[in-house]
Amino acid sequence: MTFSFEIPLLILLILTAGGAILVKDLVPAVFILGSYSFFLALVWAWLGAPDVAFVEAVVGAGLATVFFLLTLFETAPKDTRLHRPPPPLAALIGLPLLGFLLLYAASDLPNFGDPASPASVHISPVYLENSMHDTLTPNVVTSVLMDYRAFDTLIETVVIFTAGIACVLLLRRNQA
Amino acid sequence: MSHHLPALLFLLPFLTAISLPMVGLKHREWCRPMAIAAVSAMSVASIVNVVVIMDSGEIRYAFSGWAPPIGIEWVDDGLASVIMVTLSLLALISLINAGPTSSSALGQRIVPYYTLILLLIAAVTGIVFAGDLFNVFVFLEVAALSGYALVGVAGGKALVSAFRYLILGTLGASLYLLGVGYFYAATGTLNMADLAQRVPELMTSKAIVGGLIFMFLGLGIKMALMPLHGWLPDAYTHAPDAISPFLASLVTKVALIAWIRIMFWVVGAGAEIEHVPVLFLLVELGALAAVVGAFLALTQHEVKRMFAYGGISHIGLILIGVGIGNPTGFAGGVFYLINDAVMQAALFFLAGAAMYQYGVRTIEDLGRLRGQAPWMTGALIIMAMSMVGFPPTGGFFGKWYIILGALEAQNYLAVAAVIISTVLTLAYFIKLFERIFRDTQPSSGIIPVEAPLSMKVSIGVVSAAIILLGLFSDPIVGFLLDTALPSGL
Amino acid sequence: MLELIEVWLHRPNFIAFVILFLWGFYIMVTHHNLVKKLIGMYIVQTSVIFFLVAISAKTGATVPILLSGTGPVQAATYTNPLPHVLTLTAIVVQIATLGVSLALVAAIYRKYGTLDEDEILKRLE
Amino acid sequence: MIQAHDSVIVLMLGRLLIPLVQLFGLYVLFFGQYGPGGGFVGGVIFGASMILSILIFGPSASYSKVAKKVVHGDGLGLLIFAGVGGLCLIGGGEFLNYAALEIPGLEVASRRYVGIMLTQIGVAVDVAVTVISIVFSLSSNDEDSHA
Repeated sequence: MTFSFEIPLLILLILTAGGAILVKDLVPAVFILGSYSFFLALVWAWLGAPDVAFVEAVVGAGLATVFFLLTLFETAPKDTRLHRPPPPLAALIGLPLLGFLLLYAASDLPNFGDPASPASVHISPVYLENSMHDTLTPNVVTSVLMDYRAFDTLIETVVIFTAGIACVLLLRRNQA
Repeated sequence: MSHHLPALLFLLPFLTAISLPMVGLKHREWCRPMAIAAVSAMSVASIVNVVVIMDSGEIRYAFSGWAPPIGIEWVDDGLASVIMVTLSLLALISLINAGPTSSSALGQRIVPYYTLILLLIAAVTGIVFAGDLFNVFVFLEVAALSGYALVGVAGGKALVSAFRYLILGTLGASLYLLGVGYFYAATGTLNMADLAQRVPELMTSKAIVGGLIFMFLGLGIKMALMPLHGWLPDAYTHAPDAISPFLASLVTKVALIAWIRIMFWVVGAGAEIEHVPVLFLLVELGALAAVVGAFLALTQHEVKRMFAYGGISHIGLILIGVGIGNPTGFAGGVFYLINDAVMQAALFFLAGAAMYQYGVRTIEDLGRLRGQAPWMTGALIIMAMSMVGFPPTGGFFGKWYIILGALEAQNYLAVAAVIISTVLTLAYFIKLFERIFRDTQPSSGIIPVEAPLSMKVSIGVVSAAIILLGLFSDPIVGFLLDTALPSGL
Repeated sequence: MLELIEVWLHRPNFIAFVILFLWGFYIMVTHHNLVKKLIGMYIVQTSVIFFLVAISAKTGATVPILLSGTGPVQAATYTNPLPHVLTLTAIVVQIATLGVSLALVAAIYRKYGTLDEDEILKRLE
Repeated sequence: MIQAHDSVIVLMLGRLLIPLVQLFGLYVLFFGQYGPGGGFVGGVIFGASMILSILIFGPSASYSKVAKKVVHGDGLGLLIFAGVGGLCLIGGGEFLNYAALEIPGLEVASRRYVGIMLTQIGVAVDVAVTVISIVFSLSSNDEDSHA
């Protein structure tokens, strides 16, 4: 497997994430975060997930940026503090531990892109093979999302509904 | 028809919640009656559900009509049905308790307020029944999002607490999702029953071990297990008095139930990581939480914060109970979970009423209750008896079965932890009652406000429930032993 | 140990995930600016989603949109659609959480007039 | 606070772009079964077009009044989704089992196809409404703040 296309994208991804974290001025940081989302969408498209890439491009690069900007317009657009305190001890111990755990757990994962991995052979072929016959829907992601696992999608829609109601409850004191 | 019961239990609060914004546009005053009606119907349905489960065994409900590993499945067995009755009745009482005081403070925002409460209740139903790892995640997020907003509605300090709750809660959800990802990559399925057949033989795989640890960390944050409890005391203390009982009796408990499901129904009680039994680790963590939580409760000055730490200590006790690894301990742990949900609701009802009536916020303020509020003091005595564990309250029998189980398993560390936490609990309640009965400072000139009837009724009901749980502990634990045990215990 | 490192080098996207996750985690927990915390949270959530998407990849497979209307489907020629579904849901959860958290940030700013956590804690006392 | 933009170019471009964006949203929504996209993206794009109209023409323009009215329909999309599920219950199947939808003249696979289509519309409506609602919430500044 060649990584010639992926490696530069991943480097750009980490650079943009770093930019979003390190830039002091919050409005540029949010725009850099938007470009981070965009690169993420590219990586996902490369990994064969066009649906996810599409949603990330619309939601991450678009909607999230709009939400951030609207909040920043109402609040302070700058991180005014110049000196940052030293990191707390718990973070210095906890983060390497967490990183070690991530890598430790990954060493037994099936190889990247392995067509014989459990995830590729156990349940998912059923969706791919039956989607057309069961639902007449060629886009398997849609048929899994809206039919085989439709209940998850209902709750997903409830999550976004909850968020809307929560924003109303928190921010609109005068109108219902 | 009866096999639709789990779906019905979810649909009642859910459909009411999604129609409230539109109904509330024209008729704001309908929100409360509609919410109460929905949750009452849900309570009745949950009682019917237990009867059906007793009669005809567990119900497995496949959403969208797809057989389990393909579709999403809900499992309605003994454990889920008993927990569901407890939680829905508590939700009903909390809803009645939450009434008049919140209406005046919120004004027009009463519509989103009740919508979020109903969504929280619906999400709790989902987590209790879910038989699918990812389904649990989505429901946890619904519960969490409504929880954040409901904590933040008080404004001021509550906003900051809610923000911290959100940061830690999202961290927990991300870690849980990560764990689900590792499980999925290693097994290829998300359904709990299907996983249960594949995971035990994979316990040597580092991916499964790592996934299990991540899921435990994530749910540990959600259930406020001791070193990960940072969000809970602030959130419960600063949340509106009407909301604290909901959070205390519902939110942390369902995370614990999700963990019990994963631990006993997916991984299996006999699982070992590198030859260390997982359950042994659970007991250790539970013992730590039980003792340190009770000790921290002793050092608090605010009433609600003290009760919050009491709840953290109880999460530890429940983990000890289920972690002992024999039927007595497991049933005792689950029974204690039910008791804890009731006790937490009761304590926060009382804290809310004391705040409303006498403006009690700190322990020092409790002196105002002296000689003034016999019914409130009486209820507090009942709750304290149950928290510490005097017969004939439910708390006593819960601890009794946990200790019995621990002795059976010859796990003396667990016995010691339960006893130490009991002594510490006794100590902090003595500290409370000392203020009420022996305080010599003259009561301040605060003129008490008469508490509304709904508050008194709800406190009375939960106090009675604590004693009833004690009196009927035998049949309940018997039922749990008969129907709610995981296989392999 | 060397073998492990070699194994990890064969999955560059996993290494990217670990870096993003830990960096975001660190910012989310320790940064004093509330909006920066949320940027960290956003990066943590997207990195977990990244991990899930990477599970779905199969070497030499195409996107999970069936090409021919009829005839049997070779499952190995399409990537695994289930992680995509999970990630779609997770992205929605992420944006919903972001909305609520930004609402909280806006409400905190209205009350305390700052986004600096230490300042807010000072004003609380 | 959001106000109408005063640049002619922006206004012109807005008039031109917004219908196109809405058309694209509808395309994405209804072709979700054949290509990438679906209810969620369609809803977001449609909601975004309305947000754009509010940002460009201001909240009081006639174009934006629709968006303001729409916000009160919070929960409508979910009612569509759950309603389809409820119809399945009435038809004798499990919740959301589209095969039990009582549509005469359609076999099971086509019923599921219709079910997917209807629920996608539900998702799109809910998402579009909620996105607009969140934007309104985030950009509202109430007078009783700044204690």
